[in-house]
Amino acid sequence: MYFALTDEQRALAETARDYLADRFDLTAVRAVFEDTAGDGHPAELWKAFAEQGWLAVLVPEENDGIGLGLLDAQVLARAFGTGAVPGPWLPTVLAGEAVRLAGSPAQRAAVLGPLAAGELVATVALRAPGGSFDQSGVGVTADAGPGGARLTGTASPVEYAGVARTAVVAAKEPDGGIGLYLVDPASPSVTVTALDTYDGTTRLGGLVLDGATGERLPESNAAVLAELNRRGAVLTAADLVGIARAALTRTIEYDKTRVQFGRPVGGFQVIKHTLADLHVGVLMAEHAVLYAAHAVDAELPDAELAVAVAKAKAGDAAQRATAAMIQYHGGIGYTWEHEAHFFYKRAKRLVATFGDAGEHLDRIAALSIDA
Amino acid sequence: MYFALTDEQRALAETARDYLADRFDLTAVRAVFEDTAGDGHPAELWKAFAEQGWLAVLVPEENDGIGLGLLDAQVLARAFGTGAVPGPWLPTVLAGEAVRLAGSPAQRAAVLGPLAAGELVATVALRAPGGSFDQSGVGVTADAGPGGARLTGTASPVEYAGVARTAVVAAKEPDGGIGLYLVDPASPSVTVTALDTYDGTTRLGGLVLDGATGERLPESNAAVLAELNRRGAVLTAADLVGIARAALTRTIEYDKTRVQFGRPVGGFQVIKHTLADLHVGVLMAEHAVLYAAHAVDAELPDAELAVAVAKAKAGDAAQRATAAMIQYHGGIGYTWEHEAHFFYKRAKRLVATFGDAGEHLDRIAALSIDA
Amino acid sequence: MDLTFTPQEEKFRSELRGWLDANIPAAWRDPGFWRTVPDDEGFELRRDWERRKYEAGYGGIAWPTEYGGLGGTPGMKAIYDEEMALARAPLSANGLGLTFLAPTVMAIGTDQQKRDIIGPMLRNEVIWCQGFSEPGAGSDLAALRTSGVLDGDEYVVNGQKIWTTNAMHGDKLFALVRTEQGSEAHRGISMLLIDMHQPGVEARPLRQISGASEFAEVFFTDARVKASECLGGVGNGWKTAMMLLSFERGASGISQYATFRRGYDEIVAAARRLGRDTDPTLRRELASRLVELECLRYHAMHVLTQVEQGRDLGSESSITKLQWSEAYQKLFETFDHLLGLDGVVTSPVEDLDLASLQYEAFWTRSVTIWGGSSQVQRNIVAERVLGLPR
Amino acid sequence: MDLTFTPQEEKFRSELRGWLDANIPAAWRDPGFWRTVPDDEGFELRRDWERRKYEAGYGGIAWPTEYGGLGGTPGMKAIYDEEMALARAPLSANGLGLTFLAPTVMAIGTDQQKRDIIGPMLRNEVIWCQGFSEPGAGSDLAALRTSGVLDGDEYVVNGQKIWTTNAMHGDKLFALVRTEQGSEAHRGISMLLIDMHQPGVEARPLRQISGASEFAEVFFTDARVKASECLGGVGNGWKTAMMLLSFERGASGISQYATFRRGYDEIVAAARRLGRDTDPTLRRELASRLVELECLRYHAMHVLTQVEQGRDLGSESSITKLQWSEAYQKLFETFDHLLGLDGVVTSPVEDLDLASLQYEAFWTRSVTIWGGSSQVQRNIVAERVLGLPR
Repeated sequence: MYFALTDEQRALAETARDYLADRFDLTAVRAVFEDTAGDGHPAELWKAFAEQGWLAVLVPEENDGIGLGLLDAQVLARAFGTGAVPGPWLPTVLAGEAVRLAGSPAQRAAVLGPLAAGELVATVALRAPGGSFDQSGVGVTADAGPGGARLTGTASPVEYAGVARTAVVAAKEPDGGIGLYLVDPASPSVTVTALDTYDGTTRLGGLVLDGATGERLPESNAAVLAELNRRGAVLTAADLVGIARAALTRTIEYDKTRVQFGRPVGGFQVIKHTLADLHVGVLMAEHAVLYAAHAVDAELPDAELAVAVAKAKAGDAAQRATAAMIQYHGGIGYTWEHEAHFFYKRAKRLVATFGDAGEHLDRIAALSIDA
Repeated sequence: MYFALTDEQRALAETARDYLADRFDLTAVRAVFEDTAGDGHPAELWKAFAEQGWLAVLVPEENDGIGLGLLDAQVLARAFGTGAVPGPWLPTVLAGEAVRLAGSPAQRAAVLGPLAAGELVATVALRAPGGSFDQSGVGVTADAGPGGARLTGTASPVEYAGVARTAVVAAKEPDGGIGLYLVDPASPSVTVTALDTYDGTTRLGGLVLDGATGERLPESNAAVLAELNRRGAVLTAADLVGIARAALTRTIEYDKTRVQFGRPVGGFQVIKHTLADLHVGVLMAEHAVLYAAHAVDAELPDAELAVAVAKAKAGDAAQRATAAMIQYHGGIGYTWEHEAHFFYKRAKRLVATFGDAGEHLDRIAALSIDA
Repeated sequence: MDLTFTPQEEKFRSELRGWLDANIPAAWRDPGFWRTVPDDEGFELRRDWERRKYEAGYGGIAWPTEYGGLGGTPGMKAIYDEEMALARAPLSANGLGLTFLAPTVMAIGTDQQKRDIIGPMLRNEVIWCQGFSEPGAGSDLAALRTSGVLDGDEYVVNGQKIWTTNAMHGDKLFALVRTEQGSEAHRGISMLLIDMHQPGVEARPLRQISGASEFAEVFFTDARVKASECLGGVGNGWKTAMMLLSFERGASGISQYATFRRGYDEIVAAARRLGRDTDPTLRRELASRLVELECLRYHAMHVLTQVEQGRDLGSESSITKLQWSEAYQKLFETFDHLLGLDGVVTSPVEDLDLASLQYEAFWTRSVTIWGGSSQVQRNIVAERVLGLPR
Repeated sequence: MDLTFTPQEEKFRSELRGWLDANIPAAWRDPGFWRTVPDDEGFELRRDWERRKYEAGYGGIAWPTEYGGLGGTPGMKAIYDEEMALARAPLSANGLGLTFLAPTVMAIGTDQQKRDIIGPMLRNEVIWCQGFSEPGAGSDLAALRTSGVLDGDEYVVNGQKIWTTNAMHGDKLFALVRTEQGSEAHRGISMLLIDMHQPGVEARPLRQISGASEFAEVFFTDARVKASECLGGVGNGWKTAMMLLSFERGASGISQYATFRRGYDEIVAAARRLGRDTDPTLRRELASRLVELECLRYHAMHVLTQVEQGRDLGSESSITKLQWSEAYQKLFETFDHLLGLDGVVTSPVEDLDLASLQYEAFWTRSVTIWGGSSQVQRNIVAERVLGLPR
């Protein structure tokens, strides 16, 4: 029994944390956060991601990647949550996963190498407004046209739609199935709209496709879409856990020193108990993300359940911890100048990304009640 | 604007409270609670109920009653909750309401006078196992037979089915409507089964009707059933509010004197804040029950909403307050010898009586979202 | 039980409603309006509108007529609060002055102060700010350190206040200042009435997580105030502040109810637009929020009754604050749940603009902090209402 | 990450499971069985069964062989805990002795104590009870007042203990007694090993809200105990108790998980029988409970890993206790919600007997009180794990 990160994984976590603390701390995050007109994609940071191998982590060695698993990737996602780090890491990595899982050898060679090297920013476009993160939520249809498939419909919100050079678009196919397609967002039959969001640590856009050309990933189907959504959920849960732990740790540190009524506010029993409960919740969420990532890697029979548990629990922990960060910093945590809102807003967005609590609880119910 | 009990209503509350404190305190409750084989219907207490006019409160003056409203009746229900008082007051009063609302003059004369005088214990049988407190939950059907309607089906749990001499049974009729019928539980085509329950402050039974004769209340229909369920919900909510306040007050008193770590446990901030939140919740529930009772009496346009709000809120307040009563008495509140479990168990039962939280929230949603 | 208002009160309501209908510009009814107007311009609009309202006879509803008020009943004040919320009237430009300072001046001000302060405030000639909180004195107000040193017949004030509403537009500030040097806790404090138009007073806007700036910081650097500009007597500042804050108790929550109830409907409408209003769990969650809002309404009637009966409300205002602030915050948590990922962007689909609701969602994170945090309110309820040990 | 057990550990599991299959009577698998058996008889069944289990080689799984244990790995202990729960094996008749007293004796007992205590305990010849809590010393254990006064080579013990498990069947009691008269708090306390079969010791069952009596009160009236029957040295009782309680830390929560997970399925089955398993809101509520149970399972793997790695678990047991007790209690609140009014009676419809689940629902109200209340556990986590001020 070894339920923990390996020494290598721990080292990876430390490297990421140290790099971000040194080179892309919250001051750098703030610059991106406040530059709402900017693309939210600092070039230096991306270069470092490539150099550190953080884009290659899930890319197979045969495609010039490192070929590690989701457990390793979640180490990075967690570090990015801890640092509220902007940039298209998650959508790029997931687009890579789509190609790895369902692409032809030629597609894999064309996409994965550049992606691992930091030369290709990509994204995934898997649901329409109002939809859920499954087959039913897909808002694009694919029709056979002259010279290949034509895609029509909407996907939104899409992370970093404005900078991605390739988008993996999920589409309903004439036979009722699902396919994944490589689409060039710059093509004339694709309209990319920047969408305003409160979370300045990302950039979101809408894709409207009007008969756009799509290159099908030949092995793609509904199961691959589900697999992709699961992996997205695990990495999002890891980011949330990173946020939650950062929010809690920062609040504890502040409350140890902030004095009111002649003593540190962290000495008041109500605050102590709230922070203790939060710690238990965050710890459980950390466990759940570790387990889910491993369950997907090892194809354990309860992987689907584990992913839903991890996403639901991580979202809950992050929302509570970031709300508490504001409340238990007193007024200062409510100001723009303080960092609390980076974490609060990022958590608020990610809680609903790759399935909100309701979707995951419904899945857990189906697996445990109807089985 | 006068949102409060009148002096008369306050006096009624005090009389009831004083009487119960003097003549039927928790020692007397315990005797009934522990005598699980007994009928849970102390004769002396019932006699007093009659003498005090507590059975006549809703009976019109023309039927030898006092002819007051639900606002007055809830004063009594609240006192009975405060004292965890056993006995078939609620089912008897509600059976009277059914007859008052839908009975013929002859039926009213036959039932209401004796009921007000304490000579008739009655009950209501309005839903089947698994059902909700509305039309859909009725588990008895009425067919026209020789000499009148024949009722077949199940109603359960029915309060004091074992001592009631008359039961008002809701039944689905051949035309798809609903009728209310007076049924004699002692008739051979009715089987009354005593049902085991953890709440010793009441007695419950199941009714199985196999072609039983029922005397129809001529004005009854689905709307009257709904009205009856509303009145049941308001009086149950009042009982719950009485329970909640009693549980909270007793816990506060205990925690002011119980010393741990050199000071009263009621001085620990976590306990103070929990009790403060409970107080706010119980107070709001008290308001909500007052408003709902008045809204029904005055036929305010939001009466249906108000009843659902009151039942949902009172149930929530009572459950929290009684659970806290156990937790914040420490171990002693978990013992049989302590009174906490009377309140806890009574609340647990009543939370689900006349509609659980889910039912009432669904109604609120329908009224406020779909309207 | 009688939940009706008197015929006179209903007449007042109907006239007021008519006046509001005629005088609130249609544009103002758009929930997004005030965020589209630059801050300064918005404040001037509010100041001007409020002056007109006063001239129409709707200033100081429950104040005695001798102070320029209407001499109305508590019921009229509740009706006024409710109608203003229903009409989406903007927040008062002089709210803290009207709610807190004016009744305190009426109660304990000198004749000169009564003349100097109340009339000009009613006419919005002087906008008042409150200077209580400091960076080191939030929940623990008595830890304040802003100092006032007597120099001739003037105090020289140094220090900093924070969370000052309207400070960018304020004319004067009623501030708690430590006038007895070396004093501690609630001793040695005075309430000084400081002119903000002087070199020694600088206000800097404080941006919030929503991006807006309702509050500001105020810095005092050798600011000067006449010794006579002290309310309630030198060294009595704590007592004066407690009296001042007690006037919050008249506020029953009816204005919040009217506002939040409309928010509920707006949230439902947004969810419906995205087909999320049929989710059974979210419907129940919404219903739970309405339960708390309706309880707030009943509670407002209870408070109004107590006021009309002349009863001592004690620490009732802490209960009101807890109920409205927690219910409000949870309502907007439900907004997040209802909208899901689509609530993350301002306009998830055409013709749906969530900006106002998103803004309000962030605002709700502050309401459990300011005006006495939920933790402070629970302490008050536990100790003063339930009698639990300190 | 490697969530498998070693081949040896899996072999152990398979053998143990086979033995349990063959040796646990079918009747015991009925959730209601133990409530139908009279208390005394049930205890004798458990005592006898545990003796057979010991004789089959399943006593003291992780204990050193020199003490009659199996010398097994932490993984084997976890497997044992899980399999016992899965097989519905009855609770140990000597649980507090085996879990707490035995390892303490191994660590600091005299040679004589090791000989006298461990073997007879393993063979169930002596049933041990724990005498810590008193009516005035619950969460605040150091407030205990039971006194022991030296009289020759014996202590004369007077006072009262409460919440003593198995006291009606116990032979000896390891009790905290104030042996230094006039001492306060955690000073002057000794852990005495008191024979319960003497006139000065009387146990009275303590009935709980569920109607059952897991606990008892124990009264001492001039009870006598040899001075040599003191564990850890006179006056060292507090230190000894802290060491003793630290052995809870081996318990990872896996046994609770297995038990609660089965409870979840039983609740679902009951709801299905009444057609209440399709309510969308209740399904989500159930799913939320499963989230916490699964987290408990992951946490158990985490704790086991820490133990295998020889890491100091610190105050981890408080986290485990909070997680399992709160999740367990909430699971049964959901049982109430799911069953609605039908959950109020023991048998709402034919062939559905809710008695066991109802009993368990009441039991869950106690788990946040005993063994350190949730409030005490949160204090420990806040102070010892998070480093917040006392």
